[in-house]
Amino acid sequence: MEQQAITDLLYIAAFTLGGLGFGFGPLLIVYFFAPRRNRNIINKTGIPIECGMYTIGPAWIRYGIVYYLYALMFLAFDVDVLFLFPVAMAYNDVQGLRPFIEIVLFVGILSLAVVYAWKKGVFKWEPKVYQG
Amino acid sequence: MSGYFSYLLNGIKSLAIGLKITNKEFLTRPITLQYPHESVKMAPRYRGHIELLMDSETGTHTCISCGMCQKGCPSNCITVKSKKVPGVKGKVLTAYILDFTTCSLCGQCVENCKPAAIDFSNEYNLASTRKEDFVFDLLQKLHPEGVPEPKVDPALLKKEQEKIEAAAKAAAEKKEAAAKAATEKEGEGGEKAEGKS
Amino acid sequence: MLASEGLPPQKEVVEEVQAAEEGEVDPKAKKKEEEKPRENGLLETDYAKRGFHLDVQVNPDQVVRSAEILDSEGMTMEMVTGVDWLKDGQFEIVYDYSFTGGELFRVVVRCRVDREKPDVPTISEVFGGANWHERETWELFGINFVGHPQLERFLLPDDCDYYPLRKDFKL
Amino acid sequence: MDELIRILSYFVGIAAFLGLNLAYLGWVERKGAGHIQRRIGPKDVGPYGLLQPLADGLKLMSKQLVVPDNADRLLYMSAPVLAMVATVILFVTIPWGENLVPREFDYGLIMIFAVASAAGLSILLGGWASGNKYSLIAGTRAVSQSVAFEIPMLITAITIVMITGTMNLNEIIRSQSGMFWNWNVFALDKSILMPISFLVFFVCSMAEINRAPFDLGEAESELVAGYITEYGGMGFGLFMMAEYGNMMIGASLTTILFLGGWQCPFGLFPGPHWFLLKMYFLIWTIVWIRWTYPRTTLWGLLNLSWKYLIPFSLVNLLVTALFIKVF
Amino acid sequence: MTLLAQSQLQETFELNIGPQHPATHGVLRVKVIMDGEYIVKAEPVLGYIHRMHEKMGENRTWNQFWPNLGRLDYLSAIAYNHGYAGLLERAMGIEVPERAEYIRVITVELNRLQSHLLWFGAFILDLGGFTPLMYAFDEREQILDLLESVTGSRLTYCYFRFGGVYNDVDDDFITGTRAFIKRLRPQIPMYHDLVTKNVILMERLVDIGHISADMCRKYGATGPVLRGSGVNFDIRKNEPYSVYPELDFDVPVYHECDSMARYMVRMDEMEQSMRIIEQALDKMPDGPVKAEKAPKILKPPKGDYHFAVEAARGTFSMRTVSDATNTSYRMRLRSPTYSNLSLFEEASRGMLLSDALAFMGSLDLVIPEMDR
Amino acid sequence: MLMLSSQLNTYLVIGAILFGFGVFGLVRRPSLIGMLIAAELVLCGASINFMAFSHFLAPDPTTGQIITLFIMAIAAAEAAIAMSIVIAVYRNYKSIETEDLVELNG
Amino acid sequence: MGTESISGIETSVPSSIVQFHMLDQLRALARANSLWPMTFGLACCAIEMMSAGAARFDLSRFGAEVFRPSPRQADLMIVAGTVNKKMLEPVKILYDQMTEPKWVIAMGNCAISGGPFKFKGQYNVIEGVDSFLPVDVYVPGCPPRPEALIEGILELEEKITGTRRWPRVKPETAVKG
Amino acid sequence: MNPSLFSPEGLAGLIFLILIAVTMFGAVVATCSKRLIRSVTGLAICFVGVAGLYYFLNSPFVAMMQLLIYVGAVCVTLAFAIMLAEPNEAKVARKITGLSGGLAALCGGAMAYALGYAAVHGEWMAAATKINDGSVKTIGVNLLTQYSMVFELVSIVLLVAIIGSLVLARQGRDEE
Ligand code: SF4
Ligand code: SF4
Ligand code: SF4
Repeated sequence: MEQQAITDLLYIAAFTLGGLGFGFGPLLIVYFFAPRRNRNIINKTGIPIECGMYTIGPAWIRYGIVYYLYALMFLAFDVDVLFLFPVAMAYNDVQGLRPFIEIVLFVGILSLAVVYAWKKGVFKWEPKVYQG
Repeated sequence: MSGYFSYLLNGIKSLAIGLKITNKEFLTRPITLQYPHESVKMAPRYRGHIELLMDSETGTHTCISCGMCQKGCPSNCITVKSKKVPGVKGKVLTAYILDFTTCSLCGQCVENCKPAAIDFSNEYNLASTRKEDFVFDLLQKLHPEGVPEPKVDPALLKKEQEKIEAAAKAAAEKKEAAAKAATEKEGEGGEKAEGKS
Repeated sequence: MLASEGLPPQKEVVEEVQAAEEGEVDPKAKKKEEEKPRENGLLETDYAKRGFHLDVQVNPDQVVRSAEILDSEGMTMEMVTGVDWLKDGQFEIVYDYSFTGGELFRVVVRCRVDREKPDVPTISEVFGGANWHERETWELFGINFVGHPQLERFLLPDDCDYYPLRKDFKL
Repeated sequence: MDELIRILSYFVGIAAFLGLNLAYLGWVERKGAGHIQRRIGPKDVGPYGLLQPLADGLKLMSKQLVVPDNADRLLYMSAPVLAMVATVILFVTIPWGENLVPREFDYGLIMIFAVASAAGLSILLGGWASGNKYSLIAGTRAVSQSVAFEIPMLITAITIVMITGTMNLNEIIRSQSGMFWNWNVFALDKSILMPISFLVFFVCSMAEINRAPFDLGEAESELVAGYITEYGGMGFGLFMMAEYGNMMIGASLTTILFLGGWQCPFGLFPGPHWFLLKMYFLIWTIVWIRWTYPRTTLWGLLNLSWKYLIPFSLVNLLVTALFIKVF
Repeated sequence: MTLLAQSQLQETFELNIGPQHPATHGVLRVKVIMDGEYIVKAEPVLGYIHRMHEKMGENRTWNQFWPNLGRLDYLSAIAYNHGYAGLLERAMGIEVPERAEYIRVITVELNRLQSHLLWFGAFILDLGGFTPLMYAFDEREQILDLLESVTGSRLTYCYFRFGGVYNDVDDDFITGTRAFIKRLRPQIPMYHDLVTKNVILMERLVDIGHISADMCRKYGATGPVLRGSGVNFDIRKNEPYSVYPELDFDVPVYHECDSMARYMVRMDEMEQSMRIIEQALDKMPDGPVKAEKAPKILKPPKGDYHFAVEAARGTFSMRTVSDATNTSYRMRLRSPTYSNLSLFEEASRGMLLSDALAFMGSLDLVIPEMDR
Repeated sequence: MLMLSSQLNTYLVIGAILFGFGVFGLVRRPSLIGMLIAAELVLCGASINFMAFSHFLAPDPTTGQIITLFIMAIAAAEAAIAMSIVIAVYRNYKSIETEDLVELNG
Repeated sequence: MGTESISGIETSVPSSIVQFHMLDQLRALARANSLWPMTFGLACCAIEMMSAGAARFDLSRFGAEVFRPSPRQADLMIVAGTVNKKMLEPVKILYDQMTEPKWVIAMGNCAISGGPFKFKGQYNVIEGVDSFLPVDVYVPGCPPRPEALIEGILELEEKITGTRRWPRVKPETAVKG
Repeated sequence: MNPSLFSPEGLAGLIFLILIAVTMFGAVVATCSKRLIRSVTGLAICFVGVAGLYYFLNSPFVAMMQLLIYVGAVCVTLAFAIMLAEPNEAKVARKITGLSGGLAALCGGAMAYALGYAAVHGEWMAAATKINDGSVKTIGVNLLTQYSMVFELVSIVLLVAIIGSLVLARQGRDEE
């Protein structure tokens, strides 16, 4: 490894350590300074907060299909986009219109995903009908 | 497509207007009234807890211990204690206990009071670590340095004494006639506390 | 138009509702206020004095029908409530209807049930809003609305077993 | 060895700066909110309420940390630390001045994105570990939101990389030297859509750090306190500090990419003061926006990203590519 | 698909919203069954602030019941006072002096203004905007000052009496009110600029929370909720009481049936209230403020009585059964939000959670009034 | 010890161990998502090898990097599809445990 | 009467590992100046609580405007309104869920004693939250003016730190002019 | 040559060791923890370590990508999937300790040993010269010229992946 890369690494490591200090330091202080006990009436300090009621059902619920769809799209998109980084760096170095065409193609294909999702109504959040 | 863009443009414009308004407010002076440093004067009709009014003529309250306030109060927070003092017309107020912690400031007591002896005070910033602090004896509040003795009207006193004497005389006559138990009757007209409801 | 559908005792009611709507004076209306629980029937009241125009007393089994009729007239259910007539040994269930579509017109429908067996059919099928009102009345008086989808504790804690608005209620 | 001393001194400097900022940004926010709302804001704790952050900090530090019964203890405790660590690491490559930079990384830009995206996980974990439905929902929301806005942000950043041909933040700033029309935000000669992409980037950075009006993760009126519902005392404090830290990062990044970093608008005396000026202006804007708008809904937000920002940034990318090749 | 089958297939879970929740403005609890972000069923649970008002009506004398009226709907307490005063005046046939009626109308409308202002602020707070609340409160404080100078209290007014009002207003109040109205007038367009036209708010309100007029009728919804559904119904117009017939005002009606319509109804109502106040101030005659002949001990004749007023949230009506004693035999209070909320369960089905909460805010709930 | 970073073998061994962990997880995990996680580990081990070879041995170090990038892309695509399948399976069978699926099928 | 009547609940904040006099003082000072109330409005008094936080009275001057919706982050529970039997359990749970240090202000007559709803034979109202919560400060009124709530918070600060930094205000009545 | 611990090289070596530890720790957590969400956390930790290793292999860009894609995207999506499929792992944690665990350990161990053996004992020949420095720019140039086909292909693959996964995930929902 080159000297420069090592120095970079040292900086990152130092700041990571520092970050850990920033994170754990206060918690350590809390350990020493905070009251040890909690005054309570019916010994319910630890129950999950649900507006003063007891939770109904398990706390770890099955949740988030819509977000999951977005996350899936994000996952693929993210990877796609990241390929553009090296291309963008080299964009000026490659002569001619070829890079432009490449990018247009790439982005074009990429946007098809958005178009598809749009068409398919992934972005639609309409009220649903539940019969009660 | 044009809807897409015009919606966007209008949206951005509305957001900009919002920012402009808050910016204007940011630059104007705050309206805060810094309470412990400065305070408002209470409106004359402000309803704090009730208090006995000082009558400038007599130097004390004008309550006649009629108990109307106590009867009319929806929350039963008033207790009027009075006693009969020789030489004073009517009953004399010995304690006017207000349990402010249940009062709803409805004004029934003030309305019911014929001689207008009570009114709302301007106490608006009560707070304490003990709740007993809010059971006031209004009489003591009116006269913090001691309740003055009721003014004795000599004429009335004389009349009363005469009455008592007459009663005593009658009683004595009766005593002669009847058994010893009658002597207790003389105590009548003495101390008599208004019962709590 | 509804008259033909109505049950015999209700027929009268129907006609009169319609008659009153049209502003005619009903000849059969009784004027006097009774000492005893009054008879079933229709009563035109003085709005200025009482705050409603028409006062109907029905049997418990006619409650739903009356609600349906009033519903078809476009009236709104305003509230349902109970009154405990302890000395008569009866509960009275009072339904307030009003007409919000135009000139205001208020109808009160009452019905009396026995205190021992306070069963009355629910009108929550007709007026969704009656659901809560009936539930509350059940809770505070113990009047049982037969067919109500959810007679559970509503305003009071789940574990309480008293009917606080009954006249003989003492904690 | 010199290098180690340099590291240490920079770290201490940054830590002090960061600490001060994290504390006083809260004060600025509260004070600013106060004045926007016709009131004064913190005032009686120290002169102008300046001791308020200290009081708050000390209070939080002396506040009990309760781990809920059915929380995942380990993850619950580590999530706020993780958030904080990610925030602190980000500061390693922010160029405050031409020479006032802890370390110039060649890949500084992408490193910021990388670490920030890792931080998103901490919110999810925090929300999940709390063992509370609100936290879980809010964590999911917050993450899917920052995830959704990462893409337009990345694409916009790619545009800048395309223009400048580097991912070194200091290089990017250097390429914007001169008068202010050389700043990327006004660089209409590089791409006609540049001001718009500045807006896109700024909005994204706001959404990325879950700031109002995009603060769905903490949507009080829906989910109590969002993913920090179960965090009391310092856990909450750490998340808050991380948020302010991220706010600084977001503002700095926008400054670097679009507003010429430490460049002076008139090409004179560049220096850290310009950087701070711009950064604080942006931070103030974020605060200002927070106290002006109602909160968006989740779908509004996701759709804003997918229907508006991503198409715009893609178009911008293409336009920029065209401009570079044609002009 | 039926609900049951769906819930087996989908990822549903139950969530408590309330009683201690920032969005419910008090201690309402909504038990929600959710399917992801969608609400399958939202069932309001009341009773967390049930305060036995109806029972107290049977225990207290007619006069002693006054303070309760101020605490039912503490945001438009004066309207409730009006309802009670009207009820017994109807039962006993008490004539109210005209000046008293004007004072009543002025105070009621001021009260309505402050209620709507507070609702406005709190509603935007629900939607996540904090600043409008502060502006609204600033405006509201002015009203409270005015009302305090007349009634003595800021919130839980106990100001009306049978046959009049507790005390007369003075000139300061009249000039103060005029000045205040002058001040508030330009504020409302400002609110529209800051809030109503804001695209985020539009997104959140337009076409959200649809309530049809028929649904309102079935559930007995009244007030701005009903008027937001396109029904022109206002007790002040349809069942005139007090001196409202002499005053010229419009009833704002919107036909969109969504949250925005309800919002706009209230905003427009503020303007109308200002109009009413101005006219009433102009028309207010001199004279006594309390009926001379009002009896001290009240014993309304046997029978039941009904009186309705338009409070800030809709029709507040009282029904009392008197047995000719000095207490009521049965006191029934019909609170508007009780009926308004009862349609929530049906209307919110299938909504997104955030929309449902915005919708709930647009119903303008005051929980203690609902629970009574 | 401190010079481990400049030896090819270190990386290869790490890659192998990760790979081993991946296989271990694949076999051991009862649920599909767990297996997916393990599969990611396997891919990761492979990528490390690629990178190491390209760094130490290949004449053109970019090749390895590009291939690793492709692996990432493919892995992401694979993960997306796999997870969707898992979800779809779950929705149909109410379980993500492999055994249950076998039972359901047979 | 007062807090002593609740068995098993002490009124002072439990101590920490590290204890020095100076430190305690500093800590108390910090706590007193950063009292974050919980968003917990019950009834009419809650509106006055909101008013106290609003522009005119501005609780934020004392650093107490940060209304936290989650009990874990709150220091101060302002019981603003009537607690009834159904609400009793939630209030207890919420109190338990708050993290130390925590304080309670009973705002309004209802919270202090049941207020206007206290009558013989009532069936639903808790007559005073001090029967189950260790109340630190009582603010009477129905509703108390926002100033009174501010006064209550200042009183609480005094209780925490032992000294009062603010002047006491004597009520004055405006003279009609 | 063994540099002193406090020279930059030495520290870097130390960091390398730490990274290996982190990677291994992450892998252990990912494979052995009972709760799936912890596995994801372990996976994330492992990826962070691997990213560090990439850094040591002189390709910081790939390291960053590793963070962005794996930690920032794959792990998040995995976590979402877990929430959707089996948030309550209690069901999953059952009778895995016994036979299957041993078998798994055997498999994994054998695999690792075989590969590791091959790696350590293999004859690897380093190329004499490097034709470029492997920087991002070169990667970009290569992507635009030599590998341009692949570049486009990636986007197509991902497009198909998006569409496919959307179709799959939405199956049985909305479209009945
Ligand atoms: S104001 Fe009302 S509640 Fe208070 S003491 Fe007087 S009568 Fe009683
Ligand atoms: S205060 Fe008035 S009403 Fe009460 S006892 Fe005295 S005189 Fe009678
Ligand atoms: S004390 Fe008075 S104002 Fe406060 S909640 Fe009770 S009744 Fe309402």
